[in-house]
Amino acid sequence: MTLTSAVATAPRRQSRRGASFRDAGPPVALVVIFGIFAALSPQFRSVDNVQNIVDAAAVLAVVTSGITFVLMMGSIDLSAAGVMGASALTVSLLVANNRNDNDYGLLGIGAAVLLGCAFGCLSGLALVLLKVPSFMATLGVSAIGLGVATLMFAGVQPNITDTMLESWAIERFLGFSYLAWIAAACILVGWLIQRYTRLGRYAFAIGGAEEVLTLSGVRVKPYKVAVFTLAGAFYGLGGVMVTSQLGAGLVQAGDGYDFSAITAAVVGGTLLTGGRGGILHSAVGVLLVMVLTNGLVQVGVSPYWQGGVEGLIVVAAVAAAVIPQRRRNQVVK
Amino acid sequence: MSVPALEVRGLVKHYPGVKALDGVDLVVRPNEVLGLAGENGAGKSTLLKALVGLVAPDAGEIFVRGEPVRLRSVVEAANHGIGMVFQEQSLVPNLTAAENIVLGSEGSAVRRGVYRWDTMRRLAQEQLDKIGSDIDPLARTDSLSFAERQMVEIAKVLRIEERSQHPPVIILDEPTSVLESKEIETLFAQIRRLREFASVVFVSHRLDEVLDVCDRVTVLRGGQSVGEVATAGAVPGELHKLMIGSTGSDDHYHSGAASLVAAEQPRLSVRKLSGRSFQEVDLDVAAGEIVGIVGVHGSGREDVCRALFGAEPTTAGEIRMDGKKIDLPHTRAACAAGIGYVPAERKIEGMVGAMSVADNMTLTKQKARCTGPFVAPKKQATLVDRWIERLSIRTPGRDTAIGRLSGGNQQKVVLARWLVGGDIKLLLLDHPTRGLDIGARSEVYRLMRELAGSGVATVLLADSLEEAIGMADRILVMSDGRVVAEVACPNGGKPSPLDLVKEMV
Amino acid sequence: MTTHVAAFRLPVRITGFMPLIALVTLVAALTVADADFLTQRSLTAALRTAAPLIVLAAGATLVVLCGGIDLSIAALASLSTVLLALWLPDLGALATPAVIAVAATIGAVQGLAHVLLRIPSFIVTLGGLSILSAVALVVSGAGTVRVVDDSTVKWLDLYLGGYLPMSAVMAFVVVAVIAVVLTVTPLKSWISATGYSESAARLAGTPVDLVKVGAFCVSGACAGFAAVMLVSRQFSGGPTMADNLLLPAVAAIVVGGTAITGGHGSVWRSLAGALVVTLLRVGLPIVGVPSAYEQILYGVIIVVAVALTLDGSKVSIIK
Amino acid sequence: MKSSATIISLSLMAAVLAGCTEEAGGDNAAAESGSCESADVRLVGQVRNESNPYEASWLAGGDAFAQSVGLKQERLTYDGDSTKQQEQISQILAGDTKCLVMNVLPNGDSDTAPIVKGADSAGAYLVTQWNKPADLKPADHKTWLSHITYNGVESGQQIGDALATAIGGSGGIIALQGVLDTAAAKDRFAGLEASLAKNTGVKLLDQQAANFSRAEALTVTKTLLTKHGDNVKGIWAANDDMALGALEALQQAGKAGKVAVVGIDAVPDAVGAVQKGDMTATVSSDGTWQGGIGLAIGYCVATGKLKAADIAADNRAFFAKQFLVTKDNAAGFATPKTNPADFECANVFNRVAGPLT
Repeated sequence: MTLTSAVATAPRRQSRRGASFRDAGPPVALVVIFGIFAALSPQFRSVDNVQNIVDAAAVLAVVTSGITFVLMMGSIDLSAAGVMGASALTVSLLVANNRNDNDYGLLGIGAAVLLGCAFGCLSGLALVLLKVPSFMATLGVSAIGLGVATLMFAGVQPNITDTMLESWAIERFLGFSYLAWIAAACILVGWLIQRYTRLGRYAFAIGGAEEVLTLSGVRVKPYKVAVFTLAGAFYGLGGVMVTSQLGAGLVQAGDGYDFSAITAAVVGGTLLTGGRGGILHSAVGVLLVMVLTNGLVQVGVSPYWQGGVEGLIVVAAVAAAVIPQRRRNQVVK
Repeated sequence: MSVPALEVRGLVKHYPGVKALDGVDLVVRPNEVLGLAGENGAGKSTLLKALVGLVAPDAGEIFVRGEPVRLRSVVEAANHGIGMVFQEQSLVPNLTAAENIVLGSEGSAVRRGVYRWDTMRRLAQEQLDKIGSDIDPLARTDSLSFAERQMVEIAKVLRIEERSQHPPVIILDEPTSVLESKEIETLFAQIRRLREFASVVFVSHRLDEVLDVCDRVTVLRGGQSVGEVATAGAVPGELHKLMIGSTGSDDHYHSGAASLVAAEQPRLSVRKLSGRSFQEVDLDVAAGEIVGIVGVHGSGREDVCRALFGAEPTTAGEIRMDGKKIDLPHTRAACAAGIGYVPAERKIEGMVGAMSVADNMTLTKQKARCTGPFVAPKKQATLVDRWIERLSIRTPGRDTAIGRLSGGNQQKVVLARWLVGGDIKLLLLDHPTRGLDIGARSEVYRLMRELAGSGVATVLLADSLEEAIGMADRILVMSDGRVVAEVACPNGGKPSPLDLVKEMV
Repeated sequence: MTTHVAAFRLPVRITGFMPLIALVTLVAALTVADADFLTQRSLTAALRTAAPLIVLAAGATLVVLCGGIDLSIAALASLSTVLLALWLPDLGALATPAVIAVAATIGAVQGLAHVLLRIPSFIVTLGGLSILSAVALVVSGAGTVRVVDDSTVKWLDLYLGGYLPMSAVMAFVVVAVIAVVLTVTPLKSWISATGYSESAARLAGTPVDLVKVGAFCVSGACAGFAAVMLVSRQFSGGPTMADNLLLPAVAAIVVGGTAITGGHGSVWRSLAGALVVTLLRVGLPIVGVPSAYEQILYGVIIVVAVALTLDGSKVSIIK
Repeated sequence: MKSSATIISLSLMAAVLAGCTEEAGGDNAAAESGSCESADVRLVGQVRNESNPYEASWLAGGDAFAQSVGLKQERLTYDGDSTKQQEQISQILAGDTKCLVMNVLPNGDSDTAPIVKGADSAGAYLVTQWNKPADLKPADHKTWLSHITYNGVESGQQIGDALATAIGGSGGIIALQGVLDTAAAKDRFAGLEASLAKNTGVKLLDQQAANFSRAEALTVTKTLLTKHGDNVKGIWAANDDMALGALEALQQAGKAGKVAVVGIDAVPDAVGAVQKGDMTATVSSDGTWQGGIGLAIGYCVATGKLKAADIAADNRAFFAKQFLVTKDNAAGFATPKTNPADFECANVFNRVAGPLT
C-alpha cells in the first residue's frame, strides 16, 4: 500500500534531500498553540510552567519513542499499558521497597527494562511466527502484562524507598528534572538508532516497502521482532519512570499511555501506514499534546470539556497538517 | 569455447494444473547479452525466478561457471553472482539511493549494525560510476524520476560483482516497458557497457529491442526452449514465428480496419485546460478517432489524461462532450458521462487483484448486472461469460481472482469493465499494452480498432512511438505541459518516429 | 452461514469455518474446566450478554472492510445510552429510532471528516471518541440517567419462547440484514474494492467516498442500537457505560478473521468473533480462573484465536 | 441468500408463535429464607480489580469471613468495566443460585438496578455497597438484603474541615475530583462545598478531575501548583490514591510539608503518611470489613440464623460508621484486620451509623 501511494501519487517530488515542507506542519502547530495559550494565560508562559510541561512530557516522550519505531514499520503497538504495569511492579519489588528486602538499585531497573524487552519480543514473535496482526498481538501481550503485574502486586502496594530512583523525579539539573533528561537521552538514542543503525533504517524501510527488502535478500522477520523488542525496552523504562514519579509500583502505571503515545506520534507526523516520520517528529508531537493538556487546565477550561476540546484540536492539527498534501486520488486509510 | 557463465539444463517446474517449465535449457556465455523471448505464459518469469532463487525447480540443474549450484534464496543467487532487476521496480521509496544500492549487502558500510554513511555513499557512488550515472547517492529514492530509479536498480544489481568476486550475470526483466525512447537509449548504452565485464540476460516484449541490444536470443515456448537465434541479420518476424509457432500477422496494428472519422462535431472537445502540470491544453477527439499523445516523462500527458477522467484537479479551461459542457469533480462524474480510463499501473490502479473477474468487470457499470438495486446473479453470469468469450479472456472461470490471470487477460478484463455498460463514448488509455506480450498486444489493438469502428473516441498514451504511430489517426506532441505540435497520422501517410522525436525535444 | 455467504463467490475453505471452530473449541474447553458451564441457562445468559457486542462489532466491521477503523463506537454507544434515557420520558417509543438516527448521523459526520479532510480514520475516530465522551458527560450532568418507564425498550430484554434472548435475536437480525443487503447489492463489491485497493476502486468510478461515509454511518447506527440494548438491560444510561466495549469489539472483528487492512472478511465472521470474545470475558472468571491468570489467559487465547482464524492466503503482508 | 432469508423468517415466525417471556426458562425457584445447609452456601465477592490496595483488602476480608465458616469465597473482578460486571453477574446467576450469596461493589449507580433485578428473579442473596440510585430501595425487594455505603458528604466535609484547620482557617486550596459520573465523587465534593461554606476563610482556587488515579493526580497537581503558585495552602483529594499522587507532586515541586493534603479511604500508604505527618487526614471506610460484612449478612440469612423479614428497615440501606484518621489515632488503622466478632449474625448491623438519607 505504501509503495502504491508513494509511486502512484508522488512520482516527482520537489525536495530531494533533508526536511521537506511536509515536515513543517507539526512544529508550526506547536508554536501556534503555544502562542495562543501564552497569550491567554500569564501563568502558562511562566518558566515554572514550561518546566512543568517538559517534566510531565518525560514519560510520554519515552513511550512514544518506542512506539514510533513500530509505527514506522507500519505496525501498531497497544502493549504499552500492560508492559509498563509489569515493569513498574518489577522495579518496585527489586529496588529498596516496603514489601521485601531487595535493594538491587540499577540492577533492578535493568531487570524491569529487560522484562519490557521480553514482552516486546513476545509481540514480535506472535506477529512473525503466528502471523497475528500487530494490533491484536500487542493487545494480547498487554493483557498478559497486566496479568503478570497483578500477580506481582498481590494485594499490597509496593512503595519504593530507593533514594536514587526517587531522586529521578525530584532532583533537577539545569531546571529540568532528571526524568526529563532521561527522556531527552532516550530521544537522542532513538534518533541515533533511527539514523545510524541498520535496525532503525530497516524499520523505516519495512514501512516503505517490505516486499522489496525480501527481494533484496534481507530477512525481515528478525528485524521486526527486534523493533518490537526495542519498543518494549522503552516501555519498560517508561514503567520505571512512572514508578519513580509516583513513588510506588502501580499495575495501572501505563494506563492510557498506549493511545496517547500513538496520538502524539501521529500528531507529530508519523504515518500509521509506516515509512514516514520518526523520533524527532514524535518528540514534537509529544510536546504538542502536553502543551494542549496543560494549556487547557491553565486557561481554565471545564474538566468536563477538556477531553473533547483536546480531541477536537488534535483532529484539527492533523487536518491542518495534511491540507497542503491533499490530492485527488489519494489513499487515506 | 569458454565455460558458460550460467547454464540451465532440463529445468522443470509444476504449478497446480500447469507445467510452467518443461525441461528448459539455457546457456549464458561470459560477456554476452542474451535475449530471452517468449509470449506470456511461455515460462520466462518462472525461469528467471528460478535463476535468482525465488522458485525451487522440481527437476533439472543450474550450473554457474561449470559448477552445479542450488539456489535457495536471492542471497544465495547473489553470492553466486546472479542478480536481477525486477519488472516492477524493487526499490524502497523512502530510503536513499545509496541505501537501496547496498541493501542486503551493506558490507563495510554497516559495521556491527551501525551505519557509516560516508562509506555507504562511497560504495554507492562506485556502483553508480560503473554505469556513468550522476545521481546523488543520498537523494531519497522517491524524489528520483522513473528512469533515474531504473539506473539505481541496475547499480544495485551490480553490487553482486563485489559479492561474488566473479563477473556477474545480470538479469533484466522487462526493463524498457516503462521507459521513454531516450531513456531506453541510455539503458542500452549501459547494457553494452555491462557486457565489458558481465553477462546480461535481457527480457523484453519488444522484439526490435531484443534484436538491437542482444548478441543471441533464446526463445521459450510452452516451458521449453524452442530455438536460438543469432541476432546479426535476424528480423523480428523470424523471432515472432518461433515464439508463437507460426508466422505472426504482418499487420500488427490492424491498420486495415476502417477507422471512421466523423467530421462534424467532435465527441470530446477540450479548450485551454490547465492543471498542476499542464497548461492551456486544446484537444479534440471525434467519435471513432484514435488520438495519440506523445511526450517524454514530465510532459504532463498522464495528468491531462487523468484530468479528463476527473482524477486530477484542473484550474482553468473547459471540457465538452458532444458539445455539452461537463464538470468532472470526481471520477464518478466522468463514468456517468461515458468516459472510461485504463490506468498505466494496472496492478495497483487498474484492478483489484483479490476480487474475481466478474466483480472487476462489473465494478463500474453495476447497472449491467443488476435488476433494480439488486445484483442478479444470473444476469451477471451471462454478461460476464459473454464478455469473457467475446474478448477471448483465458480464465478458469468468472469467479477466479483476477490477480491469478496473466497480464494480457487482466488488461482485457479491465477494458471489458468499460464496455459491459454499452454506453462508453470516450476511452482514455494510459499505456494499455504495458507489460503485455505480442499476442496480447495484438488482441488489445484489435479491440481498440473494433471500438473505434463502433464510434468510441479514444485517447491513447502509447507504450512506444511506434505504437502511437501504428494506432493513432492523429498525434499530439506534448512538452513541458503544453501541446507543442499536432501530426496527422492517416493510413498510408504515417510519419516516422524521427519526425515525432524532432517535435518532442 | 459463514460458509454460505462465502460460497457465493469463493470455494469453500477450511479457513471460512475457523471462527466457528474456535468458538466450539472454547465452549468445549470451558465445559471441561467447569461442567456446569454447558447448561441451557448459562448459554442463554452468554448469548444475551454478547448481543450488544455483536451489534457494535458488526457495524464497525463495515468500516474495517473499507480499510479504516472506527474507535468511536463505544463512546458513541455511551452517549446514545444517555440520550435514550433522557428522551424516553418525552418521546416514548420514538426515542429508540431517534437515538439510532442521531448515532447514525454522528457516524456519518465522522465519515465525512475522514473523506473530506483526508485525515486517517484512526485519528478522526480517536478525536471523536474524546469529543463524544465529553458531550456525554456534559449532557448527562456527569451522572447516571435512570429510566423509570422502560416499557418501550423492555421488549429487547425479553426471551423468545422462554429461551432465546430477544436482544440476541435482534443482534442476529442486524447481522443478517447487513450481510444480505451487502450480498444482493453492488455494495459488497464496492466495499471490498475500497478495502483491497482504494485507488483502483476510485479509478473504476466506485463511489469510494460515499461508501466510506455510508460505512461510518452504519457503524454509528449500530452503536446506537447497541445502546438501546444496553439501556433495556441496565434500566439507565451512563456517560461511560459502553466505553469498555471498544477493544472487545475490535478484538471480535479480528478474531472473526476479518483482515484489519480491509477488503477481506464479513459480518458473519464478526458474529462468531463476538461470541468468542464474550465467552473469554465471561467464561474464564466464571469457571474459576483467578483475576490475574484470567488476563494472561485472555491475552494468550485471543492471540492464538487470531492466528487460527486469519486467512493468511488473503493477506500478503501482515503488519 | 435464499436460505438466510428463510432462516430469518422462520425465527420471526417462531417469535410470534412462542410469544415472549420475561425470564429465561429453566428452574430458578427462589430460595426460601433459611433453608440452606452451611456447606451448600456459595459465597461470591465482586469488586473492580485486585490491583489496588483498597479492593484487595476487600477481597481479603471476604476470604477471612469465608474461612471462618469453612467456605471459600469466589473472587470476581471486572476491571472497572460496567458491561463486564453485568456479564459476570448474569453468568453467575445462570448457574446454581439456590444458596448463592453475593457481596457486590457495583461499578456505578446505573449498574445496581440490573444486578438487583437479576438476583431477585434468581433468588440469590445480595448485598451491594457504595453505589445505588436513590430511588432503588432494598426494602422493596426480597433477596436484596442490604445496601451499605458511607456518607460521602460527611467524609468530604470532615476532611475539608480538617484541612481548614491545618491551614489555619484561611488560604487557598485546590480540589482533586474523582471520576465525575460517580456518586462518591459528587457526594464528597458536596461535602467539601459544605465545609467551605462553614470555613469562609478558605478559598477554592481550582478543581480538576483526576479520576481517582494517582498518576493523573500527580500531573494535575503539578499543573495547578504552577498555575496558582504559593497561593495553594492545601489540597483536598476525593480519595487517598489522588492524595498520594498530590504528595508526590508536592515533593517534586519542592513543596513537601508546606502544603496540607487530605484524602479519603485510609489505604495503608495514606495512613502511613498521616502517621508521618505528610498527610493531614483521611477517612477510614475499612475495606476488610466491607468485604466480610456483605457475605456475613447473606450467609446469616441463607442459613436461617437471620430472617430477611426481621431486618429493621433502617438496616436495609445504611451508612456505615466511618472514622476520621488523623495523626493522633492513625496507629490504630495502620494494619487492617478483621474482627471475627463483627461478622457474627447478631453483630452484623453493629456499624450502622444511620439510615440512608
